[in-house]
This record gives sequence, C-alpha cells and structure tokens, in this order.
Amino acid sequence: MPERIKHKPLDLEKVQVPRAEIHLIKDQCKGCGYCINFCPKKVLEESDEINARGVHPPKVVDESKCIVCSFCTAVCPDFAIFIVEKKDKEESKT
Amino acid sequence: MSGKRSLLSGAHFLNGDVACAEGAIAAGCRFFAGYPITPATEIAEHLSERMPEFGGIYIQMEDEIASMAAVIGASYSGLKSMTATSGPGFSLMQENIGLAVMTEAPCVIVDIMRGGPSTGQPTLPGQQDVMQAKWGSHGDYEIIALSPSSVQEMFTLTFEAFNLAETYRVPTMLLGDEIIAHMWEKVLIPSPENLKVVNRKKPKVAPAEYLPFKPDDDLVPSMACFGEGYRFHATGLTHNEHGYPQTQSSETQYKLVRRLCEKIRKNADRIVKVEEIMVEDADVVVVAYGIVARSALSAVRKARAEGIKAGLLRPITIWPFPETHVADIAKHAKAIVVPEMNCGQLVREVERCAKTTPVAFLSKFGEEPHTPLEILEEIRRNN
Amino acid sequence: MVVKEILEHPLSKYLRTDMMPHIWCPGCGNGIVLNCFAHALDELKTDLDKLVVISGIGCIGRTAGYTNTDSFHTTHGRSIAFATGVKLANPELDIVIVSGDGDLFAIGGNHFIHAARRNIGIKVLCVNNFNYGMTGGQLGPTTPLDAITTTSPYGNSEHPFNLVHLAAASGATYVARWTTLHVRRLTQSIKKMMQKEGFCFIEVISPCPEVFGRRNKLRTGLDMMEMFKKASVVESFSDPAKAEITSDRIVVGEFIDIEKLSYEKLFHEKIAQINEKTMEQVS
Amino acid sequence: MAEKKEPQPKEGVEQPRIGVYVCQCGLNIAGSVDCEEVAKFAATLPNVVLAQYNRYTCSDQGQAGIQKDIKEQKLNRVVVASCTPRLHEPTFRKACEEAGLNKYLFEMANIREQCSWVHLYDRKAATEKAKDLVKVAVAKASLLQPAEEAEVPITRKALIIGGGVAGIQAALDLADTGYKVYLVEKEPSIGGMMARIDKTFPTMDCSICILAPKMSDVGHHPNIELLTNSEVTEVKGYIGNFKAKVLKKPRYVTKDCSACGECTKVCPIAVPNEFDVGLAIRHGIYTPFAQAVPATYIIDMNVCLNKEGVVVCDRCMKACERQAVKYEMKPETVEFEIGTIVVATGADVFDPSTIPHYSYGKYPNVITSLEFERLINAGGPSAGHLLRPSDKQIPKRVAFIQCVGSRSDRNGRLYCSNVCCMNTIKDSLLIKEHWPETEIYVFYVDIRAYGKGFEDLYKRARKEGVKFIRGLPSEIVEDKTTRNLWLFGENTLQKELYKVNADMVILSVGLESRKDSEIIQRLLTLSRNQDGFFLEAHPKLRPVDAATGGVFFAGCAESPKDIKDSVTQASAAAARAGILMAKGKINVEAITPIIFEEKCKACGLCAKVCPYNAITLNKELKRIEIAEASCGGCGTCSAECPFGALTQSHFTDEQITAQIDAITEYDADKKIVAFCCNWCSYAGADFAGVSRMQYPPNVRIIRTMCSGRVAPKFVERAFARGAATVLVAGCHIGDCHYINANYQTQKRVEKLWKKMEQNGLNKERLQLLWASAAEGEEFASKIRDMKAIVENVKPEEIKTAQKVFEKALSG
Repeated sequence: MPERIKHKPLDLEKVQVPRAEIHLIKDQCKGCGYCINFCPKKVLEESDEINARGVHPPKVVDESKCIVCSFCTAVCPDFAIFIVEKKDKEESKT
Repeated sequence: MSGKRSLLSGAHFLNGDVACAEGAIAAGCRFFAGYPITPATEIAEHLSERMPEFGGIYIQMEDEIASMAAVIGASYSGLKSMTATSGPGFSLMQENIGLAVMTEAPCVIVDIMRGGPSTGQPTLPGQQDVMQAKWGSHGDYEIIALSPSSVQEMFTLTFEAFNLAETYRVPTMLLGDEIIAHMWEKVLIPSPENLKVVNRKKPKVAPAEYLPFKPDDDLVPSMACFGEGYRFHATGLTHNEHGYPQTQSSETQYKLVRRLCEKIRKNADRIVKVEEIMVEDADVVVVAYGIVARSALSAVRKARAEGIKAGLLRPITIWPFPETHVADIAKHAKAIVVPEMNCGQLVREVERCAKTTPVAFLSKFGEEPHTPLEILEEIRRNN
Repeated sequence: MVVKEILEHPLSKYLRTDMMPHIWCPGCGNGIVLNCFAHALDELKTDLDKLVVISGIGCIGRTAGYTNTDSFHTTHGRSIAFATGVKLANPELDIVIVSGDGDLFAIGGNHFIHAARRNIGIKVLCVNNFNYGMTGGQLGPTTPLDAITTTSPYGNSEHPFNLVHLAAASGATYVARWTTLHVRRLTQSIKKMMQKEGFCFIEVISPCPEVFGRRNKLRTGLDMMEMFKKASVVESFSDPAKAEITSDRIVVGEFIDIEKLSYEKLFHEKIAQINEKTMEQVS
Repeated sequence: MAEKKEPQPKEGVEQPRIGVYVCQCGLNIAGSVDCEEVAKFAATLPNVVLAQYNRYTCSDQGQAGIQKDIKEQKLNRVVVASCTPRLHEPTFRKACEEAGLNKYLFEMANIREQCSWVHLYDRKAATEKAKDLVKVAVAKASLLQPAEEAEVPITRKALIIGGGVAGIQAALDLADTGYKVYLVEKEPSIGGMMARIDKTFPTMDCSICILAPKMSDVGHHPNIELLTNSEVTEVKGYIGNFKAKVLKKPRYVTKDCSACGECTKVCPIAVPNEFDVGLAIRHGIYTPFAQAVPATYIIDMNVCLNKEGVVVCDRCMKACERQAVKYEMKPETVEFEIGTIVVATGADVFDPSTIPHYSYGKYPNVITSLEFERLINAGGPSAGHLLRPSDKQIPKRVAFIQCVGSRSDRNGRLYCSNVCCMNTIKDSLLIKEHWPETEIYVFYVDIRAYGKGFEDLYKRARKEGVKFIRGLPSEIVEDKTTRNLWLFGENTLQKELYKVNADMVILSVGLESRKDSEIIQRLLTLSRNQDGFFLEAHPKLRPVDAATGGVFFAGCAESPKDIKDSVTQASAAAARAGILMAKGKINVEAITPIIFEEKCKACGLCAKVCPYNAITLNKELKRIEIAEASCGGCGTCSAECPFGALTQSHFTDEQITAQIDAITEYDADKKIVAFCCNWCSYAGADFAGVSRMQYPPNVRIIRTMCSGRVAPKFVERAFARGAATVLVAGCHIGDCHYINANYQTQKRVEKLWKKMEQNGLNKERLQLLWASAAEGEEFASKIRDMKAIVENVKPEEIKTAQKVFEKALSG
C-alpha cells in the first residue's frame, strides 16, 4: 500500500508505548559500556562521575526515550542496571 | 547368587573381591563407579550385578579419574559411594582423592595392591601402595587406610571403612592385595540387625544458619546433601566455613588444613585397630599386615614352640598409624621384625615409633609372599 | 532525571549476593552468561532447591560460587565426571555445568564425549573465550589458527575444535551456539536445554578482552562484541560440521534438538524391572 | 510432422491471389493516413487481385467481406493493414479459417500502432510509410505456406497475481471449478482496497462484512495455495506451460501464530498503519486489520529493533505462548508450473498533494476519500466517528471535491476514474445517516451515475439535502484560528462565484495504474494503454484476455472500476482461464523449424543453440531430429545454420528476404530496416504507438518471434541492398521469451560489428536495442537517434557496404 501518509495518527496519545524506570546500581558497574553501546534508543551515556570501582558508570540521558526492551538489563555482566516498567497508574500520574 | 534382593548373612564361601563387595552393600553403599583393572575387577563385576538389586548404581566410567570424581559427586548427592582399583588406577585417582579430602566427601577407595611401579605385575600381590595411600595426592592431609589379611576381613573392614568414612567425612581406603582378593575362604556374615551401620551427621540448623564446613567438637562438620534445600557451595579451593573460596587468606588455609589433619589425628585412638598376639612378654615382635601377617602368625607360633618369646602386632588400621601400640611393645621387646612385600614402606613408621629398639626389615616382592620359615629365621636371628 | 532509591536487582535472588561482585574483568562475557542463566531460571521458575550448578577450573568456573543453589567447584576438567555421580545418585536434581572451553575440552575432553555418548541428563553450558584466561591467556583447544596467545607468540599452529560438531557427533540431544551478544536467544536456548532430557550442550562465544582480545586487535569488550555482531550469522539446524568460527563469520544457532532416552532413565528402568523380577522370585 | 512441412517446389505453388484490406479504424488510422490512397497503391502490387479500404475491418461486416471475397474471388492469401497483429491477427486468422483458408495464409501490416499513431502530424509521410508496410506484407504474403499446428498439453493450474476482491473472486471461481490455484499477494493480507472501504454503493452493504467470508474461503480452500507478503519474480514459458518463481518474504512469525495479539500489546514500536492511511497506529509486530487473511501476524523488520540480526528486544517473543516468533526467518523462493495467469494487481490512489491549490497535506482538515473511508468506518481509527484531524471534532459542514486527479490534463489524469462520483454520493449519505444536521456540499464537473441503482442513490442524496454544485473550487483557504476552510470557485450552472465555508474538505481522488505495473508488464510481456492500465487483447471481443496467450485481466489492473465490475471481470477471467485448462491442450503455432535434409551436414550447431533442447543430433544417421512439442518457436536454430538447411515455417528465409527486399526497393539509403521480436521490442514499438510517442517515419519493422531468428545474412542483405541502417531489437538479456535465445542475437550482432569494422564500415549503422514491452519511449528515442545516423551516412559508405556484403544477395 504505497499511499503517502499526510496526517498524524488520531490515536497517537492512546497508544500504549511502555514507559520505563531505569535503575542503576552504580557501584556494581565495571564500565564495559555494553548497555550504553547497544541501547537501541541511545538512552544512556557515560557519566563523568567515578564509582567505587574507579570507572565511569552510565547515566540516563532521557528516560522517556526508553521503550523497555531491557537489553541493557540482559547484557550487563555486572547486574548493575535494570528497568522497571511503569504501570498504567503511574503513567496517568506522569 | 543373583535375584536375591537381600543382604547375605551366615556362613558363605567367597573370594576376597566378592566379600568386599558384599561388605560394601551391607554397609549401605549404593553407588559404585569404577574402571576394570586386575586384580580388582571382580568387585566391579559383582557390584554391577548386586547394586541394582538394592536400587543402587553401578557405572563404569571412562577412567579412574572420572570414577573417583563420580564417587564424590554421588557422595554429595547423599549416597554412600565407593570405587575399587589397583595401583595404576589408584595413581589416577589421587587427584580427586585430594578433592574428596578437601571437600570432606565420605567415600571408600579399595586398592587391591599388585606389583608396580607403573603397569608392573597385574597378577601378583604387593604392598607397594602403602605410602601412596597416605601421601598420594598433593598437599597436607590425613586419610584412613585399613589392611585386611583374610577374606573375612575383606567383608568386615570394607563395612568398617564406610562407617569410618561417614563418621569422619574422609576418604577411607582398603588396602587389599592380589592374594586376598582372589582367595576363597569361609566368611561369617552377621545378620543385618547385628551390623552397626553408621551414617554421616546431618545438619541440625535451618538452611539459613547452615555453614557446610563449620566443624562440631569432633572437628567434623555436619553434612547436607544436594537437593535438601541448604543451597551450599563446596570447592577444591581453600575455603572458609561457608565453603566460599578464600585463596589469599593464610589464616583460612591454616585453619582448614589443620582441621583436615587433626580430625583424624585427634580421633586416632577411636579409629586405630590392631591385632596383638603374644606380645605382652615378647622379646621379638613381628609387625606385619595384610597377607604377610598370616605367614608371620605361624612363624610366631613356631618360634614359641622353639621357646623363643615371639609375638605379632598386626596393624588393621595402617593409617593413621598405630603409633602408641608400636611404642608400647618397643618398650620391652628386644627387637622388632617387619616383613613387607616392598622395599620398605611401613617399616619406616615402625622405626619412627620404635625409637631405640632395633627394627629388622624383611623385604620380599615380585613373587608369592614370605613363607613362615623365612620369617621364623628372621625371628631367630633377632632373638 | 528523577533520582530513585536503589531497589534490589530483580535477579539477585538467583545470586549469592555475599559473593558479589564477581572476580571477572570489565567487558568479560562470563557475567553476561551468568545473567542469561539467571534470566532463564527466572523465566522457568526453576526450583532452586533441586538445581545443582557445577563447574570446573577457570574464570567461568567461579560461576558455581555465584549461583544461589547447591553448587560444586570441582578439580580441573572433572565437572562432568563429578556431575555424573550427582545425577545418577539423585536423578531428581537438575544439573547444570557452567565451565570453560579449556576445562571441558582439553583436560576434560574425554569426560565430555563419554557423558554425551551415555546421554546422561547433564546440561553443559560451555563459555568459549578462545584461550585460558585465568592463567593469563595461553592457547587452548579452541584458539583459532594464527591467534596470538602467551604460548603461541608467533601465532597458533593448532587447528581448533568445532565444539558444536564435536557435541553433535558424540550424541548430545540438544546442541546450540550463540555469542554473548545473542543474550535473548541464549536465554531461550538455556530454557530449552533445561527442559530437555539427556545430555545437552550450549557453546557461548564470549569476549575475553583482557588477555585474549588485547593480543588479537580486539582491545576492549566492545570491540569483541562488535566483532560478534558483524561476524555472526544465524543458521539454525544447519550442518554443525559446517558451523565454522572465523574472524568474519561465526555460525550461530540451534543445531541439534532430538529426543533420546537418557542413561539415568534407562538405568533406573532396569532397576525397576530387576526388582519386579526378584519380587516374583521372593514371593 | 516434419515431412508435411516440406515446402512444395516453386513451380508447384499455385499462383497467389492476394486480397488487401486497409482499415481506417475510425479516425485512428484515417486520421493521419490516406487509406484510400494506400488501398489504390496496394492494388498495383504483384499478385494482388483486389484491394479495398473500410472503416472497421475487424467489425463483423469487415470480416464477412473478407470471407465473401475468399469464396467468390478465390483469394488464397489475405493481407489486412490495420492495427498490430498482437491485437487482431487471431481475429482475422479465424475469419479466414471459417472461409476455408488456412490461417497461415493471412498476413498483417501494422499501420496503426507503428504508423498512424506515431506520425500523427505528417499525413504524407505516414501514408507513404503505410504503403511501404503494405508492400512488405504483400511480399511476404505471396510466399506464405499453409501449415498445421501441433498440440501441447496445458498445465491445469493457475497463478493469480493480486489478492484484492478481483483476485479473490478469480481464485475462488477457479478453485471451485477444481483447478489448483496459486494466489500471490504483495501485502501481508489479502483483501486489497475493498477491505478498507466502509460501505459499498449503491446497496450500502458493509464492505468488509461481505468481503471477509470470501477472504476466509480463500484461506481455507483446499485448492488454493495462498502466498502473501510475496512477489512474482520470474515467469517463463508460454501459454499452458508457464514456470513462475515467487519470492516469499519472511513474516518472522510462523503458522503457529494463533493471532491472540499478545505480541502487539507489548511491542514498543509504534508507527502509522498503512492500512488506515496513517490515521491509526500499528506496532512493529502487527496484523494489518482484524479480518486479515492469513491471520498470522507479521513483523515489520524495517522498524523492528532487531533488524540488525541481534535480538535486542524480545518482548513479542516472550509474549508469544505458541513461540511463533522467529526473528531469523529468511526469504525463500518457491517455483511452480501453471497453465494460466490472471493479473489482478489493482490500482493506486491518486496523490492530491500534487495539486497545489487544494493544499492537501498542508491543511489538516483536507483529507482524501480513502482517508474518509477509514474515518467513517466503525472498525477504523476513530471507531466510525467522523473526526476532523485538526481538533478531533465532528464537522458541521463538509465539502466533497470531485475529479481530483481525474479528467484533467493539468492536474492528474485525462480519464474518468469511474467510481468517485458514486463513492462521494455514498459517503455523503453515510454522513447524513450518522449526523443528519451536517451540511454537505459536493463540487463536481459532471455527476456520472450510469449504473444499476446509481441514479436512485443520487436522487436520495439530493433529497437528503446534499448540495451539488457544478464547478470545482479554484482555491481553498484555511482560517488559521478555526482551521476551517474557505472554498472559492464558480458555479458554472448559475454562472456565479461561490465562497463556501467548510469544517472539512474531502478530496474525491481518482484511481491510477500501479507504480509497479511495469514489473508485471515486463514479466508477462504485456501491453499498457497511455493511461498505464493493462491493455486487453480486444476492447470489445476479448476484454479480459491479454495479448500474451494464457494471461487474463481482472479488476482495476485493466482500468478503474467498482467492486461489482471487478468481481464480474474476475469471474470472466476465471472462466476464460478455465476454458483453456478444461481443454487441457492447445495448438502451438506452426512456427517450428523445417529441415532440408539434403543440405544438412549434421554439424549440430542448431542443437547447440536451441534453448529448449528440442533438436538432437543423431550421429549414426548423420542427421538432426526435432521434437515438435518441446520447440518454443524462436527460430534461433534457423538463424544459426550455416548451410541454410533449416528455416522457420511462417518466418522462412525467403519470406524475410522478400520483406527486406520490399523495404529496400527504393530510398533504401534513407531507411531504417528494423527487426523486432514479437514479445518485447515489437510490443514496445506498439506501446510507443499506443502512447502516441512521435518518431521519424523512416523505420520499417520486420516482425520475428524472437530476435534470435535474425540471421546475419538478413542484416547483410539489407546493407547489400543499400539500407542506410539496420536495427536489431529484442527482449532484455534475461527476459527472453525463449529462455535465452537472445544471447545468440548478441553474439551475432557483435560478429557483424567486427566484420563491419574490419571492412572500414561505420558499425553505428547496425544498432542493437534491448527494449521491453513497457519501453515504448526507449524504442521511439532509438529511432530518433538512428535518424541522425541515417543522415550522416554518405553515399560512398552505402556503396562500400553493398560491396562488402555483396554475397548476401546470392542465395
């Protein structure tokens, strides 16, 4: 269907795109950079702070961009990051 | 004798290997892993038939290294487990005997001694693995080793070996030899209710409080098994009471290795068994074990007939060595004669304990063991 | 960004938190494998009391110490032999071995092929980092040709094992290979493996930047992971004999998934038969 | 059969009695060609016993006339100068046969597609060319031989391209008849346009409600193999014996999918849903609409986070209980044989953003009729509430603008899109039905309510108060604050200007041929009209047949039409295909090779070049043997034979030679002698005509079945006869209708170029063109280029060429 799309979808707001709460356990991070590098939405970047292990843990650039694929959680060798999906209630609050 | 899903009892005419196997079953052994080797093969063969009748496992592993590893695994799964081999296989087992010592896995290793070194004399008897049994694996440790000198003892001492292994969480060895293994003799087997089977101590605390390597007063920790919900860790590395590795801590290493030795040494009196015949007034005491002890006994009797005050001290427990017994006889004996089927192994222990008392060593190997006459002559010579 | 109170990691209940942090280097793939394993346990709701994790010697060998289960850290290469005893003695237990390529296929190679042949219900998770990491990066049975290690300073002249081919040929009922970048599929494979009867094998290609990568133009874990990303092609159920591993092509996927009665099942069935027989004889 | 084909010795040939009929085709030909003059000229030609011109030779009287003459005038050859033989040769052949004349004694001169239509503004030249073409046809006709046709079996399976309502109907009809059907649909689901429409006119049934059952019938039919998300990539062979290749693009979801929709719920990717023209969101894993067939979901890998091969996000995989998600699925190509093909590829919707003064895409409240369908649809993004995009309010005043993209030379297409008027009337009534108070304006050019029940619907709309105003707005202006729209224009009935305020404007967009029509056109060597729609074999008598045998049309692929007509045509196409397959066999044209055994040296060259391996060399008997049935009829073997021991019947050496000679009889040095293959380049030349592309009149086309038939000696003879230039044209390499015969063409032309260079000739005088049936413009511009070459050829060059190729004249 090659029709060009000219209008904004009417249900744009209604659409449920998962919202995230990103938790960093900074002192557990060894700074491998996997979470930063492989995040499909580039939500994370290296921070300037230095943690207990003397590395720069990641920091969250824009939590709203996170779509809770949780790849960071899955690929972190040090169990230093995990995502909690916000429930609808919280959503309505935000 | 298959198809009877019951323990033997009463009088039976058996060979040493079979007696050993029956002793194991009677002691509650339900796991055997091994690898065929002369002259221990019959133990495996017999157990491959008997184990299943008791719901037990027989598995033939790819080598003796694997056999010993499997034995430890089974022990940690809660089964009384054993293996049986001879010199070459015994050498391969040393690696994991060390692991059994370090992780305090109760298990029994039967070594039917033959002539070595290396492949040596598969079909001839020997007593050449006595020191390997004690020091075969690297590092400092203590084990228990028993030496049967009859088919009857192949049964009773195997049975005993399991009780000791379970009591002290230590690999316990039965050092038989080719002759006893293949010899047929009458064996009297007590009815099961008269056999006192000992089982390992189980933890009395909840999993949360459980420390797998925290000893009780007897220096032996209680033992939980896999799948019982204690979720403990064990390792061949130097570890603390949690079982967690602490390879850099000299304190942990000292504490651990010390205890591993002392739980045997400090309980030696309870462990050690000897047979003493006419030693009270003996001038010449023969110290002999295994098959040799039988020639020694008739030699002693002949000597007495000739008027020589001879006696026999037969260590049933070789390790820990019956130091006090030897020391005691050394006090009044003029001489000690030690016939061994090797170039001199246990004799060193005798000399160590005999202090000033002269010790004559009678070495014979590569053929059948010493004849009573040969030992008698040695007694005369030292009288 | 709103600062949040640090919650506990959702997977921490599968770990011995008192053993954390683990000893592994930054960028080491072992942590990812442990992570995927924990994910799998979580998704399967495995009864941790019935699970025994066993490993041999090497960096990954420490895994046994990090999982909140019964666990045993054996001598070098003997994990499979040890596990054989554990499984036979108590078939109710789930046995997972997490160990390295050197441990399982050099010193432990013989045990591996025989356990696979017997089809005993042991699940082997082999982390292949192409070398001996803990001892500082020596060549091993999986080191690629020409790779530089501390004991192949002029480049490796030994042909490496193709582990999935070896496992398949030895009779494993489930064989898969993934890299530490394929965390999802690895987790799925682990789940599948744990639900199967018989001997199962998963090879995980894992970055070892500190001692292997550095010497082979892959300085960081990221470099190695990017290499995995570029090189790996998913070819599930293709011929494991053709599943090569080169710097520009790593064939990953599931290779074998068959049903075969396990050794312990067959053996315990025998025991049952014998007992019936003997019962008859007794009565 | 070979001996039957032995040509009788010359003297034995009965004296030809040729009748020539010049067709005016209304003004199509007469408009730029003086047909009377052409007929007069024809009468002067040798062997011509009568020549006449008439208005429509293809008409029944036309045909009757020919049959009468055959009987009364004892005609034994017939030449018709009219349209392309690809269109009417079968018609006239049939007529001849009925009159007892072997159909191979009929010949055509193409003076429409290749003359009148391409020289619209040069009557004189066009007439001259027409004469020439007739002369060429007559020359061949005198040498025509009667022939009988061999029979080939027809594969009793059909391929249907396109799963809209037309494709669905055709598939069901054929499958119910008992034929195996492959239905190939590009999209993830069948259903096409009709699935997106709310109600159908004039009966106002719910569109999807009546379509959905048919869709699921297709899904479950044991005789139908449904290939969605798939594209036809190759079709080879000929009527009754096609081989098709179809590329099945991966869905990344297996058949295990139970369409529970759990995956969609968790997919973090949200993009506009094409099915709702972007008015609603869909997820990365989705089903285009509720009633989709197959129901199996699909992952849009272009937006999926896992597109790089690594599974970054596994939310859908985790959510899928049936474990139907497979990110590693790969595309696969399936191959099958079919006997017939139905083209039901449908149409596109016109893009109004190309019309600046309607400001579509600029003003949110200007929408298209298709967008309206989704809005008013209860199953659509607004659950049937007609919400205007700017503020999601229900509009009080709505304006429809008709003929958007239709019937205009400036804005869009010249033709009427056929469905828009009734669609708007239907839409206006839908609004009235839900919100009676709404004020509705319809700005139109003419209201066309010609069909059954249409007029009543139109009346009803008027009664309901819909205001129809004649005259399209010249401008739409948006009120920046209210986002309402002002329409300015002239009411051409009242002759007064209007200025209407509307909350929402709906552009009633027309239909146009699919952008990708060219692919199908190339694959099946079809023709299209100037509007880009596929061209039927005859607008009246074979309205659903393609010129290519065994191919049929259904639905909007052929021209814009409503659902009823699409379904009718689909059933017709199915019936036509069914007839072929019911017969189970078909005659192949008697255009197989003829052997002159005495000349054959059994060298086996012919066997080597035959694309069908129909020729085998019998070493013992030192001769070649031909398997009639497997011969495709390309004639490459005849062109290859160095000894003239082979020739292709109906395209014999002497016939073609005669055509060359006729062309080069005078003004050779100003002419282009062109050899075009029937399937691509000749069709391409026709397409140039159909599209009224103008090019120089100095080209004369000789039609062969395949460019592989063009023997070097033909080219040489043309030059030897003083031709300025020669063009050899064929299908694109790889698209050859005869598998790969055109490789031979290339080799031979390259050889000739070498020869020309070696002899100091300008090799530019021999041109090679690969042109598909779609590439009319390529053909036209090639002729334009060659005109320049012709003008630069010096007389002495002509002479040298004549010397160099002298030999070609003898034998």
